[in-house]
Amino acid sequence: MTDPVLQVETVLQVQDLRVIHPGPVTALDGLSFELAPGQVLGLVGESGSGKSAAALALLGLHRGTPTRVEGAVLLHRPDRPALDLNRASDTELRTVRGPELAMVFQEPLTSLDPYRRVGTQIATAYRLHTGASRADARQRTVEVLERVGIDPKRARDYPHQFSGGMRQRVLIAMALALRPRVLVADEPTTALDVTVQAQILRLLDELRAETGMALVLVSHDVGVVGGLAAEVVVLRQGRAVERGATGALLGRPEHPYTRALLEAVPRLDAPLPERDAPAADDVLVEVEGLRVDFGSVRALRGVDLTVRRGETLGIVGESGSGKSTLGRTLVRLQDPSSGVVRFEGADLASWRGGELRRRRRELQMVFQDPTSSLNPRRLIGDSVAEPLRVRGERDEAKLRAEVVGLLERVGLTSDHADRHPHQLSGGQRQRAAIARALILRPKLIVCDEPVSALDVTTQAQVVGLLRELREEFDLTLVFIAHDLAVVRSVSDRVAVMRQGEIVETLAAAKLTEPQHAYTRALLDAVPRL
Amino acid sequence: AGSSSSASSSDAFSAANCQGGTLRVLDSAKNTKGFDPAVLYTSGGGAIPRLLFRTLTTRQSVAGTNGTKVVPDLATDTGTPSQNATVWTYHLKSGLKYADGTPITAADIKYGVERSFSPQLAGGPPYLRDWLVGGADYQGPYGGGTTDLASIATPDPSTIVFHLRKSEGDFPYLAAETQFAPVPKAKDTGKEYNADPVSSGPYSIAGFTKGKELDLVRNSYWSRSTDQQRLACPDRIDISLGLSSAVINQRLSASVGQDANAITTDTSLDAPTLARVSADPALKKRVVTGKFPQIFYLAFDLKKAPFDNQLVREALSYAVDRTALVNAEGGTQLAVPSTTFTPESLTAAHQDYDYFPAGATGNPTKAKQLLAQAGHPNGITVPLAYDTDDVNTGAPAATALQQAFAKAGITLQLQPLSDADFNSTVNTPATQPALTLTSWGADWPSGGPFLTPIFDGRQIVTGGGNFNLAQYNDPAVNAQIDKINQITDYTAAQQQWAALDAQLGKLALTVPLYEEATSVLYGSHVKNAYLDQWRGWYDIASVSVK
Amino acid sequence: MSGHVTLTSTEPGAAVESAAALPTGAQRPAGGAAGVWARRGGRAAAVTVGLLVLVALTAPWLAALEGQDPNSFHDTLLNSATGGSPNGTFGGISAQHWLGVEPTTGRDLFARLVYGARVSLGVALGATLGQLLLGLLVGLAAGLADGRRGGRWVDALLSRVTDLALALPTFFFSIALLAVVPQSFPRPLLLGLILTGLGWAPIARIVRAETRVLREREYVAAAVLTGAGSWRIARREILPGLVAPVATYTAIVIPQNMVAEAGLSFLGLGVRPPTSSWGQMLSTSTTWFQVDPTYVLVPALTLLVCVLAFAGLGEALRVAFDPKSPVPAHTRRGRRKQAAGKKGEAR
Amino acid sequence: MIRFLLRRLLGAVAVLLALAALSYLLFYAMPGDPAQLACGKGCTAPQLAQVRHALGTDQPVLRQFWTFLTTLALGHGFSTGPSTVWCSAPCLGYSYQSNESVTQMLLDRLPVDVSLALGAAAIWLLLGIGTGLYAALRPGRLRDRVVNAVILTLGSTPVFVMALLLLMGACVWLQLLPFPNYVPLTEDPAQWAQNLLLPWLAIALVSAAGYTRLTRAGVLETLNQDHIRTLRAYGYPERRIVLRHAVRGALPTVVTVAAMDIGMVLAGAVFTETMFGLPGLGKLAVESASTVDLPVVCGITLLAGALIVVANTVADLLHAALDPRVRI
Ligand SMILES: Nc1ncnc2c1ncn2[C@@H]1O[C@H](COP(=O)(O)OP(=O)(O)OP(=O)(O)O)[C@@H](O)[C@H]1O
Ligand SMILES: Nc1ncnc2c1ncn2[C@@H]1O[C@H](COP(=O)(O)OP(=O)(O)OP(=O)(O)O)[C@@H](O)[C@H]1O
Ligand SMILES: [Mg+2]
Ligand SMILES: [Mg+2]
Repeated sequence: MTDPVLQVETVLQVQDLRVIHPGPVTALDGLSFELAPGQVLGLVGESGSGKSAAALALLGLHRGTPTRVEGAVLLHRPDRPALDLNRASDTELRTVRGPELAMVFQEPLTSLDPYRRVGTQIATAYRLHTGASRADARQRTVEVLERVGIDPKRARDYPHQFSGGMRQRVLIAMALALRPRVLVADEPTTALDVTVQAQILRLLDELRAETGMALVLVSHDVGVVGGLAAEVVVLRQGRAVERGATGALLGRPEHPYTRALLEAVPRLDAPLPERDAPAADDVLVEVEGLRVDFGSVRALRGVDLTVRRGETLGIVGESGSGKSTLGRTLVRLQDPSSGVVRFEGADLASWRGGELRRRRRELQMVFQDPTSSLNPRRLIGDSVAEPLRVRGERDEAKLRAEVVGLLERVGLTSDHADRHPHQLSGGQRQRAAIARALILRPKLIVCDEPVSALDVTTQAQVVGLLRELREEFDLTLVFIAHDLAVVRSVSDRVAVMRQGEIVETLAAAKLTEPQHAYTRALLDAVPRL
Repeated sequence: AGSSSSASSSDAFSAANCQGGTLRVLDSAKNTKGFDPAVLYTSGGGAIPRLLFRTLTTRQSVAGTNGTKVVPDLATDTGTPSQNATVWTYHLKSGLKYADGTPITAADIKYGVERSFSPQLAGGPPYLRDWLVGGADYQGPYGGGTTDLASIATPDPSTIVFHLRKSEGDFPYLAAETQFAPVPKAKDTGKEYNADPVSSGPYSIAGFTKGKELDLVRNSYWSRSTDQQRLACPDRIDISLGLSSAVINQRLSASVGQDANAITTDTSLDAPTLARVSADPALKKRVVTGKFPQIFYLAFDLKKAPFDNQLVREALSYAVDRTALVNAEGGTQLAVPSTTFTPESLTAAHQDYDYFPAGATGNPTKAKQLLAQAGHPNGITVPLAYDTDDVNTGAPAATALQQAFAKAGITLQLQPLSDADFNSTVNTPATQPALTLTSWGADWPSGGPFLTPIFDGRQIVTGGGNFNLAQYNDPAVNAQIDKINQITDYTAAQQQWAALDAQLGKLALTVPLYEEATSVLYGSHVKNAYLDQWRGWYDIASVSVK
Repeated sequence: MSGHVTLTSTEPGAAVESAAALPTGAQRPAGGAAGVWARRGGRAAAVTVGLLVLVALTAPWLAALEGQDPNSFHDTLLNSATGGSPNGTFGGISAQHWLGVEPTTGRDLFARLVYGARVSLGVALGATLGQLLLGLLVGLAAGLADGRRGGRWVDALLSRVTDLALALPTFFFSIALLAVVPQSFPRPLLLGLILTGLGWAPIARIVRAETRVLREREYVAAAVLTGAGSWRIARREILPGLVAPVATYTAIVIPQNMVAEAGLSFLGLGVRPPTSSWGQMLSTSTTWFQVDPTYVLVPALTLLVCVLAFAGLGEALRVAFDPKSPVPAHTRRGRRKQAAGKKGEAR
Repeated sequence: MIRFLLRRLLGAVAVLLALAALSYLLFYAMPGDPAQLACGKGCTAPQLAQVRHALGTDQPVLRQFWTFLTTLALGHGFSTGPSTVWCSAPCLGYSYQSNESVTQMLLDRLPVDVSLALGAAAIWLLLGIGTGLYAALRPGRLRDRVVNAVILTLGSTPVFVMALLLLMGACVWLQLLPFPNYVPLTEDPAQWAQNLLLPWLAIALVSAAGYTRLTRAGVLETLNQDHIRTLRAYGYPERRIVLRHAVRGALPTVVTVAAMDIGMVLAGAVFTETMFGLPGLGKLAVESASTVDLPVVCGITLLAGALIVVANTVADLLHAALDPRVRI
C-alpha cells in the first residue's frame, strides 16, 4: 500500500479472500491486496500456509471442486467494468484466463498434458486466445522456448521426455506466449538449478518491464522473492502476518515469524558446522564408468563416483544434467546401460530375488516430485507405514506410533496421516515422502531435491533432521539439489554435474573456490538477499 | 388333412395363363451342401430339387389324396415290373433335353444312379444299395475295381432296366428320388457337382451362394409338352437361404414389397405367430395347412431294462399326456395326438387303434398299477434322450413328458443331445439310450418305408444309422414284410401295412405321441399355393405369382 | 543459518493446523464398500442387488407363498387352438399366477422367475468373479513383468496366452465344450467355467495395459525400494488404481454373461430343462412380444433392473475409489444449500 | 517397431498353432461322427468304413492333425471323384460336407463379416464415445442418468432380440427399409450399406453401452488430473477440455476393448448373421460344428484367431501411438 503507483492504476484487486477446503480446512483466511501493472507482489510463507490456495483462487480455479471461495478477486480491465472472478460466469472466466491472467503451477511434472507434444501445448494455448495462424503460433512457440532456455528442436518431444526443470520452463513459456496482464507464478523456480533460476527470474523481470505485466510471485524462497518483488506479503496459517515493501520488510522484519523465515535461509557464506570428515577409504558406494541411455538420449555418459560411509555427498548441476537418473541408478531403480554400481563392494546388479528385496531396503530414495511419489489412492499414514508392513511389522498400534512419531519429526501431525495426498500442500507431501524413506533406517538415502518444495524453515528442519539421523543411524546421504547454499550446508563433498558427466568433486568447504568454470557460473547465479 | 384353405388364393388361378413374375422363397435351411442329385435325400424329389431335376417317376402334383400317387416323369409310365417285381423296366419319353440342349439318355440315368454309390457322394437314401443286385459292394464309377453296375442295363438310349435283389413293389416310388435324375458323365465334376448341376427340370441355376441364396431362371429346353407335373409359372425363382424362422414368419405376415410374392418351403408357423394369425382374419386367409406323414414317438430299447418288460412299456403308454405335448408343440393347429404308429396322414396305410387308452391327459393311476405289477411299486427312473436342435420336439416336448410321467412315478432324466450327437448316439445300438424321443417320417407315402426300418429285424445295423431302435427282430414279422413288398398294387399293399402296424401296436414297442401339422403363411400375391399330401409342403412347380 | 534447528522450536508444521480442530477422518472420503454405501446411487444399487440375491436364495419360499412351483404344466389355462397362448388378459395374470403363465406349457411365470434368479445370478456372478480373478492375476503378472530377468518372456508368454484365449471364438467353443463335457457334470457350474475360461482375457488385457502405465509412477518405485515383492506391490499400489477401469468393465460384463447364458440356453446348450433362467425366459419369449407382451416384459424388466443395479454398483465403486471424487451423499444436501446461497449472492 | 512386429508375428504363429491344436482336439472329441452323418440312414458298417476312408477320418487323430498342418503349409490334392483338384498353400483343407475348398468357403464369407464389423464398429464407437462424452460433461446430472439408463437398456438386450425389434420396427411397422438382403460392396456400395444398416445397428446398439461406460469413466478419471487444471487456467472451454483432452485418457482402454470386439465380430456374429440372413463366418461355424466338419471348424478358428491377433496387435500399436509414454 505504500507504493504510490497502486493508487494510479490497479489491475488486480483482492478483497478478503478466503479459501475453505472441505473438512472444513480454512487454507486462506482473509487475504487482501492490490496490484498495479508492472508490479511484483511476493507471497511467502511456510509450507502449507495457503500460498497455493491463494494462487489458485486468483484464477478462480477452485470452481468445480468441493473447495469454497469467499471474498472478491477483481480484475480491472480498460474500458470495462471490473470482473469479480468469484462471481463471473464460466464464459467470462474463460476469456480472461490466459490473455489476462495466467498461471505457472507448482507441480511441473503433472501439469502438462502427457499426450501432447510440448510445442503443441504452447501453440494451442496461444492460438486459442489470439486466433493466430498455425505458422504464427509455431513461430511464437519457438520464441518463448528460446527465452526460457529450451532448444526449440525439443518442441516435438512429449512432457515425459523432459526433466522436471525443463517441464517447469515449458509451463513458464506457455504463460509468456500469451503476454498476460497478470501472471501468477506458484513456486516457478523450485525445480530449477540456480543458473536457470536466475535466467528465469531475469526473464520475468524483463517481461514485467517490457509489457507491464503484473506478477504474483509465490515462493517459500525469500531470496527469489526478494530479488524481484517490490512488495511482500507473509502468510502464515492462511493469514497475512506481515506485509510491506520488500527492502524494508526483509531488512527489518517485525513479526517473529518473518524473522524466523529469514534466519532459516541458508547462506553460501555461513560458517560450516564442525564435522569429522568420514574416512576416505571407507567406501560405501562405488560407481564406475556409469552410462545410461534412453533411446538416443544419453542421460549419463560415464560417471565415476565414490560415496563414503557416513558422509553426505551433494550433487548439483543444471536441469537435465542427469542428477535424477544418477540417483535412480544408485538405488537400482534404473539399470545402467554399462558400468557398475557397487554397494559395500557388491555389484548391485548381482542381487537377486529375496536377497534383492532384503538388501534394497538399505537403499532409499526421496523422489523429486512429491505428487507422483505418493499413491493418490492411499492415505498418507498407510504410505508411510508401508515399508514397515513390508518388513513384516503387524502390530498396528506400534506402527501408528512409529508413523506419527516420524511424521512429527518432519513437521507434520497425526492428522495428516489420515489424509489423501491431494489434501496436502506440496511441501507437506514432500515431508511425508521423506518420512517414508526414513522409516526403514536405511544405510543410504538418495534425496532428489528433497527440500526444493519446502519453505526455508521446513527446509532447515528437514536438513537438520537428515543430519541428526545421519549421526544416529550412521546414514549415508546423496543429496541432489540445485540450491548451492543448501547443498553446501548439508554436504561433506559436492559433485557438480553437467550434461551427464561429473565435472568436478569438491569438499563442501571448498565450494566457494571451484576449479571448473561451470561451477563458478553456478555460484555467480545464486540470488542474494 | 391335406390342403385346406387354398381356395381363396386359387380363385383367379389359371394353369394356362400363370406364367411370369418372380417368386421368392424364404427358407431357413442353408443348403450349404448344394444340389448334387446323388447326395440329396428327399421325399418325392423334394421342393427345390424337383425344379432342377426330372426323375424317372415323380409325385402327382395335385391337392388332396391323389397327391400321394406316383406318376411318370422322364419315363413313359411308372415302370413295368416282372418276375415278382424284381426287374423294373422304364422307357424314356422322346425329345427330353438338358438345360444345355443336349439330349437326355438312359445311360445318363444309369450313370446318375451309379455315382450315388461313391463313398465321396454318400448321403442319399439307403434303398438302392439294399435293393439293386450287387449294390452292397459297388463303389461307384470313380476308379477302383468295377466302374459299372451290371444290374442296371440300358439296352437302348431310351430304355433302362433295373435288376433287384428282392421283390419291391414300391420301386416306382423310389424312382422319384433325385438319384434317378440324369447326370451327363462328361459334365460330372464329382464332389463339386453340387454347386452347378446340369438341370433337366424347368429351371436352371443362375446364381448360387451356398448358405445364402439360389436364383433360378427358366430352362428354355424344358417344355410342358413332356412334363405334365410341373406348371413352372414364375419366370424366376429367387430363393433366400438360411433365414431365421422368426424372421421368415414376420416377413410373410407383413407381406410388404417383394415379400408379397413370397412363400417358404420349410418354415411352419410357430406358436406365437399362430396365435397372432388366429386373431386376424386377413392373415388367416393367407395360411395353408398340410401334413407330412410323420410320427413323433417314444422309442424303447428292448434290450435294456426296464423296457424289456412289456408292462413297463405299457405303463409309459398310459402315463402319456398328449394334450400337454400338443400344447408344447404350439396347440392343435400344429400337432394332432396320435395313438397309432402309422399316422392318420398316411391315409392309405392307417388303421385306427388305441390299445393303451391314456385319454387326453394321461392315466397315471393305470400306469402306476402296471409299474407295480412289473415289480416297480416305487416307480422308476429312466433317461430320456432328445435332440436339442429340433426346436419343437426337443426341450418343450421332453419337459411335457417329464411332467406327465412324474405323476405316474416315472422320473425322466433328460439327456439333451445336439443334432450330430443325437444322430450318432441314438442310431448306434452300442450307445443308444434306453428311451428316446424321436420321430419318423416316410420317404414316400407307403407303409413300407414307414414300418420296415423300424420293425424289420434285418434292418438292425450295428455300425450306426440304425432306426430299429427297439432292436426288435421277429422272423415272422420279417417274413410278413417280404410278402407285402411283393405286392405291386398300391392299395392292396397299404392295407396289409396298416394291418401289420395294428398288429405290432399291441406289443407297445413304441409310444406314438402325435403328428405334426404344417401351417404356413404365403405372400398376398401368391396363387395356387397348396400343400400336397405326399410331403405336406408346397410343390413350388405349381405355385404362381401372376 | 543457525547451526542446528531443533525440531520443535518453530514448529510451523503443527502450527499450520487450524485444521487440528477438525475431527480425524472427517475429510477422508469413505473408500471401498463403505464408500459405495455412503453414496445415494451406490446404496440404491447395493440394495437392489441384495434384493435380487435374496430372491434367488428364497426362491422356494417365494414360490410357496404364491402356491406354485416352477415346473407344473397347466393345460387348462391355455388356448390350444391359438398356439397355446394363455387364456385371459395380461398373459393370464391372476391371484394364483401373479405374473401369468408361460404360453404352450402354462407353467407359472413368477415361480420360474424367482427360481431363474438362482441360475442367472449364480452363473453370471460366478463367471464374472472367475473372469475377474483370472484376468487380474494374469494382467497384473504380465503388466508388472519388466525387461529384466526374463520378465519380458513372462510378459510375452502371458500375453500370448491371453491372445490365445481371446482368439477362441467364444460362442463356437462354448458349443463344443458343452457337447464334449459329460452330461453328469453340473451345467450351471460348467457354464460358469466356460464363460470364465472364455471371458477372462479382455480383463487381463485391460489390466495389463493399465498396469504398465501405473507402474511407471514414482510411488511404485518407492514401493520397490521398500523391498516389497511384486505381489504386494500389485495388491497395494497398483490394484487400487485399477478399480475404476475394472469396476466399469465388470459392470458391463455381468449383463453380458447373463446374456451369454441366455444365448447358450436358447440353443439348448445352457441349463437343462425344466430349469429356468432369466436369459432362457427372455430368449424363448421374444417371439411372443406381439401376442403376449407380459411374457416378454417379465424377464426383460428383471434383466434390466439387474443390469442397471450392477452398473450403478460399478459406478459407485469407481467413485468411491477416486480420492478426489465429490463428497458422499450425506453431506451433499449441505453443499447444495451453499450453492443456492452463492447464486443468491451473485445477483 | 519392426522388431515389435517381428516379435508379434512369431508370437502370432505360436498362438495360431496352439489354437489349431486346441480346436482340432476339442472338436475331434465332440460327439458325432462326420462319416456317420455323411453316410446317412441305414448305413452299414462296411459302407461307413468306406466313407471314413474317403474322408480320411480313419487315420489316428494326430496323423490327421499332422495332415492338416502339412496341408496348410504345403498344399494338398483332393480327389473330387472323377478328378483331383490341387489346393495350394495356405490350404485349410477340403470340407467333407459341402465339397468345397475350405479356403474358398472362408474367403466367400469373410467380406460379410468384415463389412459387418467395420460398419458396426464405426457406429458403436461414434455412439458409445459420443454418449460417454455427453454423459461425462455433466456427471451425476439428469442427462447423465438418462443417457446411462437408455444405453444400458440397449446394452443388456440380447442381439437376437435387438435384431428382431429392428426388423419389426424398420421393415414392418415403419416400412422404412426392405428386409435386408446382403449385397457385396463390390457389386453396389449403396445397396451394400442400405442392407447392412440394420445388422450394423443391431450390433452397435448392443455394444455401444460398454464404450459409453468406459469413455465416461476414463474421462472423469482424467478430468481429475493436474494437467487438466492447466488447461482450465488457460481458458480452454470446458467442452474442448472434455472432447479433446480428457478423452485421451479414456482412449487407450476404448481402443483395447474395441479391437477385441471388432475381432470377435470379424470372427463371426452368429446371432446377427442368423437374424438377418447374412452368409457369414458365424453361421458357417455353428453349422460346421453341428455337422462335425472338422476342416471347416479348424479353418474358421484359425482365420478368426488370426483376425483377432491382428486386431489386438493393431490395438497395441494404436495404444502406443495414443499414449507417448508407452513404448513398444
Ligand atoms: N524416461 C526417459 N525417457 C527419455 N529421456 C529421459 C527419460 N528420463 C530422463 N530423460 C532425459 O535424461 C536427461 C537427464 O534427466 P534427469 O531427470 O536425470 O535430469 P535432472 O538432472 O534430474 O534434471 P532436473 O534438475 O531438471 O530434475 C534429460 O535430458 C531427460 O530429458
Ligand atoms: N483438497 C484439500 N482438502 C483439505 N485440505 C487441503 C486440501 N488441499 C490443501 N489442503 C490444506 O490446505 C492448507 C494450505 O495448502 P496450500 O497448498 O495452499 O499450501 P502452500 O502454502 O501452497 O504450501 P507449499 O509451499 O507446501 O506448497 C494445507 O494445510 C493443506 O494441508
Ligand atoms: Mg503450494
Ligand atoms: Mg531431476
